[in-house]
This record gives sequence, C-alpha cells and structure tokens, in this order.
Amino acid sequence: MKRVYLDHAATTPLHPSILDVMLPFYKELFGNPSSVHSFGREVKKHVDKARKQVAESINADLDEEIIFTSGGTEADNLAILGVAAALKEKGNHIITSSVEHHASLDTCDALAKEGYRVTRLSVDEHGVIDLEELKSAISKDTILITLMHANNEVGTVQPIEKVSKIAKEHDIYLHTDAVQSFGQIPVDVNQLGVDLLTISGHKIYGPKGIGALYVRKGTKLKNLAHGGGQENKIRPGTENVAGIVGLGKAAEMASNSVDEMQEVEKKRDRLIEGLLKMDDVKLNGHPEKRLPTNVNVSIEYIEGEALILSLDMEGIAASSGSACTSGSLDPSHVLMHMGLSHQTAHGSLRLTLGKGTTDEDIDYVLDRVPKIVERLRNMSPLYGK
Amino acid sequence: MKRVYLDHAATTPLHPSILDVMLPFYKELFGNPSSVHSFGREVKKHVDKARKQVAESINADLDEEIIFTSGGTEADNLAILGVAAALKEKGNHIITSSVEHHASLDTCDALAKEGYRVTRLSVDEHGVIDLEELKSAISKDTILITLMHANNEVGTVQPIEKVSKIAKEHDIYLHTDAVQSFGQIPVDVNQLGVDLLTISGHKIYGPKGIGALYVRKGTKLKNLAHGGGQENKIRPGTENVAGIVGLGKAAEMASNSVDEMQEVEKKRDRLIEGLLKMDDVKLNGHPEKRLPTNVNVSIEYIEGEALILSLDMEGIAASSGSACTSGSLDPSHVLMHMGLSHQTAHGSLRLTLGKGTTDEDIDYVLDRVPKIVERLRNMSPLYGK
Amino acid sequence: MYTEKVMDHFQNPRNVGEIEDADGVGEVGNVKCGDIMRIYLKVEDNVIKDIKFRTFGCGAAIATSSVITEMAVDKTIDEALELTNKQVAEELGGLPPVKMHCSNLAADALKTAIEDYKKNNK
Ligand SMILES: Cc1ncc(COP(=O)(O)O)c(C=O)c1O
Ligand SMILES: Cc1ncc(COP(=O)(O)O)c(C=O)c1O
Ligand code: FES
Ligand code: FES
Repeated sequence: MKRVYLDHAATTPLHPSILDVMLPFYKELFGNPSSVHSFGREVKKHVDKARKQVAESINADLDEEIIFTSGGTEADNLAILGVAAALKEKGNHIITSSVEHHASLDTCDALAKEGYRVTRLSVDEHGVIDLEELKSAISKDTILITLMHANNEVGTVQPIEKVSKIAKEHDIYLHTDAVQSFGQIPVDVNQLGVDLLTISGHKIYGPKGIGALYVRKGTKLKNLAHGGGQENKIRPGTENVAGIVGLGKAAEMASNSVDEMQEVEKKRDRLIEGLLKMDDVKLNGHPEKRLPTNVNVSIEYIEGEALILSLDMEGIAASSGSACTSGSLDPSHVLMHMGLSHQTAHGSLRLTLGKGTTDEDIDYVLDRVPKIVERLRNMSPLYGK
Repeated sequence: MKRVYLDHAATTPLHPSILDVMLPFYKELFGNPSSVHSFGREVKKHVDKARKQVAESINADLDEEIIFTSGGTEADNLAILGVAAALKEKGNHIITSSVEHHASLDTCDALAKEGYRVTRLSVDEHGVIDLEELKSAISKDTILITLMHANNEVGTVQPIEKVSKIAKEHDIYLHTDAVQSFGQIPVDVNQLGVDLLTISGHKIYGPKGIGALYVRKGTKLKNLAHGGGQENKIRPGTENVAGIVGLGKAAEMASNSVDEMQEVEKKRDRLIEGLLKMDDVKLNGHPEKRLPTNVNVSIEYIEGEALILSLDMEGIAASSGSACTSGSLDPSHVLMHMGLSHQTAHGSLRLTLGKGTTDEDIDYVLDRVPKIVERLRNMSPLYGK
Repeated sequence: MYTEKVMDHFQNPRNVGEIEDADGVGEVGNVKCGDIMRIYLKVEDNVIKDIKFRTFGCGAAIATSSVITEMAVDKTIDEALELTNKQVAEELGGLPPVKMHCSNLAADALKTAIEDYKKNNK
C-alpha cells in the first residue's frame, strides 16, 4: 500500500545524514563527556561542536547560551518555571496566549495554581494575538512573556519581533517556543529579540528526546533539577551525547532549509486549494502568516478521528484537533479560541508536509480525501439536512 | 596503543545488540507514539514492550509502574521532589545518607533550602549506614527515605531490605537509586521492598539520556514538568523512542547478567590484590559488600588527577575522587564521610570493570600502575621523608 | 581540557627533584585543594643557577611547577620575583578556569624560596 506521511508537525523522520553523525557515539565514542580521560575528552569535543552548531543556527552570540534538554517540553518548562523561580522576588505575573502548546500552557497553569497571575491573551479568528491587548496586560509585576513563534496546529506565526519591542520597553523577559517554526521560517534570536527560545530535535529531522533552550547571556534562570555540573549546572545529568550531536547537525540543516521550504509551500498551496474544492470546507489559521508545511481545514458534518482512521486505512497519516483523537473531552483549545464552534473544531484535519513530500503524495491525498469525506458525510445525521 | 577502559561506573559502551534494536526507530519506525495513525501506533507498541521489559527486569508487578525519564539524574529528582511535593501536607522530613550521588544529594539540599528538614545519615569506614541511627532519625514528619542501593564511587551496597522493614513499620516511602547496582547484583523491587527505584540506561550497556523511575502503584508522586499526557502525565514530552527501546533491551540483559558478573568479580579481586602489593595503598569501601566491578584504592603521597592523566597516556581510562578532577575544592564527599583524610582522599583511584574487561587488561594495568605511582611519588614532596 | 604544552610539562616535567645544599627552599600549600609545592634554589651572584621542584597536585600543578622552573632559571633574583601567576598560565597556553588557582601556587612557591634565600644571606 502507498503510505503518505503528512504529520510532520507531530514528528519528522530522522534524516539519514543525521543518523550517520550519531552512530559513532553508539559505538567507539561512548565515553562520558565529564570524564577526565581521553575516552571522555574526545566525546566532550563533539558535544561542544554541537553546541556551536545550534548556537550558530539560531544566530546566538555565544555557544554557552545553549542548554541541551530532553526535548521541547522540558525546554519550555525550564524557561517558564526557571524564570518564574528566578524572578519571584521581582513579580508574579506572566503573560502567554490561549493557543500555546500544552508544554507552555500547562506549565503556566501550574504556576497559576501556585499563586502566580497568568494572563492568557486571546487570538483573532486566524490565531494571531493582539498587540494592544498585550500592552494593556503588562503591569509592573510582569516578569515573563511566553509566546510561541508558530502554532503547531494551525501554523499561525505570531509577531514576535513586535512583541519583543514591547517586552524590551518594559524590561520583561521574552520566551518563544520555536519548535514548529525552526527550519521552516527564519529563526534568529537577535532578529526576533528574544531572551529564551525553545527548539526540539524531532521536529527538524533530528532525533526524539533531545531539545535545547537558548538562554541569552545574563538572563536569570533557576535550574529545575539538581545533580552534576552538566549544562552549566542548569540541566544536570549525563548528556545524551548521540542526541546532542544529532541535534547539532539537525539545527545546522534546519537553518539552511528555509529555501527548500519554498518548494514545500507550493505543494502545500496546491493541497489547500484542492481541499477547499470540497463543499463546506474551510481553512483554519492565517492565510499568509502560516508555516509553509501546515494545512488545517475544518470539514463540516464529520468527526476528526473517524477521518484520521479512514485516511490511515488508505495509508495517509494525518492528525486532527478532534476531542476524540486526544482522548480529552474538548476539541482543540487552539481551534476553540480561534472562534470555531465545537462541531466545526471536531471536524478538523491537519496535514503537515515535509521535505520529502512529493507531488504524487499530494495527488494521492486529493484523490482519497473527498471519497472518504463523502462516505463519512453520508453516515452523518448532520449532513444533507 | 593498547586502550583499557576501566571507568564503567562513569558510563558503559553500548552493547551492539542494543544498538540493533534501536536502529529501526531511527529509520522506518519514526512515528510519534501519541499519533492515532499507524505510523504512531506501531511505535507505541514498542514503547509498551520496552516498558514491560523494564518492569520484568526489576520484578515490578505492573508495567505502568515504570516511568521513562531522561536519565538517572531526572529519575532521582522526580522521586525526591515528586514525593516531597505530593506529601508536603503530611510532613517535611526526608532521610538520606551522606554518601549519595549528587543527583540525590543536591536535590535534598535544594529541599532543605526550601524549608524541608533533611537528615543525612553518617556512614562507617566502609561506607555503610547505621540502622540504629536511621531508626532514631525517624519522626512523625518523615515522608521519605532515599538511600542509594550501591555507591558509585566505592561500590558499597547498603542494606536496603532492612531499611525497607523499618520504613514500612513507619509507613514511610522508600526510594533507592539502583543506577550502579542494577545489572551487577539482584535488583528486585519486591525483594528490596522499595516504593521508588531509579535506573539509568548508560550504566547497563544501554544508551545515554534515558532512564526510568519505578513507582509502586498507589505511591503519591507529583509531576515536575507539565505538558502532554505521556508517561501517565507524570513525565510529559515526546518519548525518546529509540532510547526507550534501548533501555528495554538493556534492562532485560542487565537482569540476566548477574551470573556473568561472577567472572568480572574474579578479575576485580585479582586487580585489588595486585594493587595492594604496592606500599601505602589501601582499599576503600567494603571488603565484601561491594559491587563486583568496583575497585577503589587510596595511594598515598600522590594526587588523583595526576594519576588519571598518567594512566590515560598509557591508554588506561580510570577515575578519581580527587578534588582536582572535579574542579571542585573538596575531594569526594563519599571518601571524606568514610573518614579518609583530605590528602588520602586526594590520592584515590577508581577502576571499574565491565563485561568486556579481560585478564590481559588486568595484567596491563597491574604492570603500568606501579610504574606511574613510582614516578609521581618521586615528584611528590610528601614522599620519602 | 589542558593545552599540549601543559600535557608536555606534566608528562616530561623539567627540573624535578631536590637540591641538597640549596640556598633557598620555599614550600606553599594550597589550602583550597590540599596541594603542596616545594621549590629549591641554587643562587650565584644574584642569579638563579639551578632550580628544582617537588609537587603533590594535579596536572596543572605539576605543569606550572615545571614551567616556572624553566622561566626562572638564569634570571636574577629581582627578575624572578617579577614572575606572575598570569605569566605562568600564559606560558602554558592557558589553563582551564577551574584550575587557575593551581598556577597561583607556582609563583608563590618561587617567591617563598627567594625570600628564604634572602633571609639566609642577610
Ligand atoms: C509548539 C511545540 N512546543 C513544544 C513541543 C514539545 O516538544 P517535544 O515533543 O520535544 O517535547 C511541541 C511538539 O510536541 C510543539 O509542537
Ligand atoms: C548512583 C548514581 N545515581 C545517578 C546517576 C545519574 O544518572 P544519569 O547519568 O543517567 O543522569 C549516576 C551516574 O551518573 C549514578 O552513578
Ligand atoms: S465520539 Fe468517541 S470519543 Fe468522541
Ligand atoms: S592541584 Fe588541585 S586543582 Fe590543581
């Protein structure tokens, strides 16, 4: 059966040349980078090199501004909890948006339970925050703005540079989650003007279980875990060396792939166009300010999980913001906050393209989706009334 | 040049058959285990299988009692901070020992700063805690005893089963760090009678950056990080699938390698015997209750780092509890708490054997060490007076 | 971790040993990490003619001891007194930050030895 993977926002396949650079660390280069002897020192060099690769890929000024973590989730937690703990004398107010990834959303919720005040900025129908609302949310207690660069569900890109100007005026730290944007649109910590920035390996054709937090020099951040002196004492534990080396390479490739993404974008546009030919289908997210890989449509009268399972049986891997796919009771908080009805949000379909997606893949999907949709709609009590 | 790796307590080489089981997850099986489609579901199965392998390897009753983490350090942090947070209404007293790994030691220190009361049990000259001291430390506020199963520096094994009896009588949770013991001596959560137990992949011929915390069903534990629903919401973040699968296999192999360790122990004894033939050398740690791989000796009049570097130039990888190797100001807290003088602790040499250590390796080391020691002693102002 | 020059001086330390009839001996201990360095001097016409050391310490401690003996030999007492810890570290191509206190030891040991010489020759 043909298999078409269109769920790159969930995870990407590891690029073979990334596996190649990782393999020596599963073989002869197995030393612990903290060891004094040559088995350790050799490995340490490669960890340092990976740190430099990541730093350069996001245009950080200093290698030491990169802290390796076990993934994007940990990096988001470290940024938010770490700043909150470090600045708790200064203030207890945090500003975020209502469409963040759960790694940030739930972390802010946890802080709210601890007594921090959390403002969750609303978004417009396209998923963009309102800068005026941001400005008026700021108070003298505000210590952190955490706002994702691009949304994982609908691909909407937030105006981080503008947010940065506002944050700087008020001397407030700005963290952005660039897990989805990195490798797709330019991610430059100085141009964006952020103090902290999260990336994750497995979204950029690197390995799972590794990520990094960029922490601008001088930014106050408390470690969450305790132990050895690794990662400048901010993130202790024996390094996931193969993962780190893989992330280094992946970051290097990601920062060079913004051009390649223009090709992907063309395919994405063709896919969107094709899907919108169906009746009662509408695009979710921003028409222009969106990631080049992201397609998110709502297909009325059907439910997302049924659609995903049907697509799966045709070999197509996709995802949905339906409550049923997540096992939670409510459909995607992102779609709901963008103003979609419960029912419309239920029928959402996310297709996320990758570097390897071909025109044939798009043709195949455009052939199958309408058939499946028709079949499911014919089953639906909501349809044809 | 001959290279002899005798630093297996720092990290072990990845076993080739473990790499073999990991590789598919860096290739075709790249899906996100949380995905609904088949790319995800296939991978999920393997994560489940690895969980079962780990559970069985330590004789846990239920697979779900295993929480994968990014390593031993995170698992120790999760156990200690997670119990402290979950039981903070019940009490604020934690009992540990003075010879724990930094992952536990520093975590307890952090709790002490937050207002928890921490008792650090002393150890005798061999590094063993005193059960009577433990008993008298217990109060009605005690919520957790965290005590390592075997020490990473001197290999001393603590009487966890006896501690468990005491903990149970008082209804106190018991956590043990089995990072060093697992794969060397029997580690059975029911026999040991522990509520929480830490293991780490890279100490058992598995990958770095992956570990697990065993959490007995019903044990109250608060998550430290927030985000997706992975690992029962206790430890969110996209799973390090290759690492998890590798840990599963490594754990299975570890639980089957206790016999193999008897062979290693014979080599260890020959190494100890040979080293003790030098003047002014004494064994650190317990003569019998010690890990089959651990050799730790103090060599008077010389300093550890100089010894490690000299050994390294002969191709021998070893480690030391000298302050100079760690960049800290004090030599190993473990050796100091065992009553060694500052100077004697400085001259400590740890050689930790592995499954691949040969008799020729031992011969080589026994040939080189005395020569190096003589050279360094001749340079030392303390020697020959 | 260490530069090649540190490793060279560590592995092939120059001027190890004692001078039996030394004109000055200086010993300093590093309270911080418990290391000890002892320097022996032979002085003629105010010039350091021979210098030897013994050190109990790490790679950096041994290398700094060794290199300072090279730096001091054939210098006048006054020139030798001007040698600084920083110069010692620079001569070795730098030391890891955590090891900077080891280089303090070498210059201090030399100074102590020179002071001892001066005292003996009052
Ligand atoms: C926007 C965003 N942030 C954070 C994460 C979490 O990263 P990780 O899966 O590496 O924990 C993800 C992906 O799951 C994401 O899409
Ligand atoms: C006893 C002990 N506990 C915890 C750890 C930490 O484990 P990891 O290196 O996987 O973070 C180690 C090893 O470094 C150890 O020896
Ligand atoms: S209809 Fe079954 S979970 Fe939603
Ligand atoms: S002698 Fe201890 S750090 Fe150099």
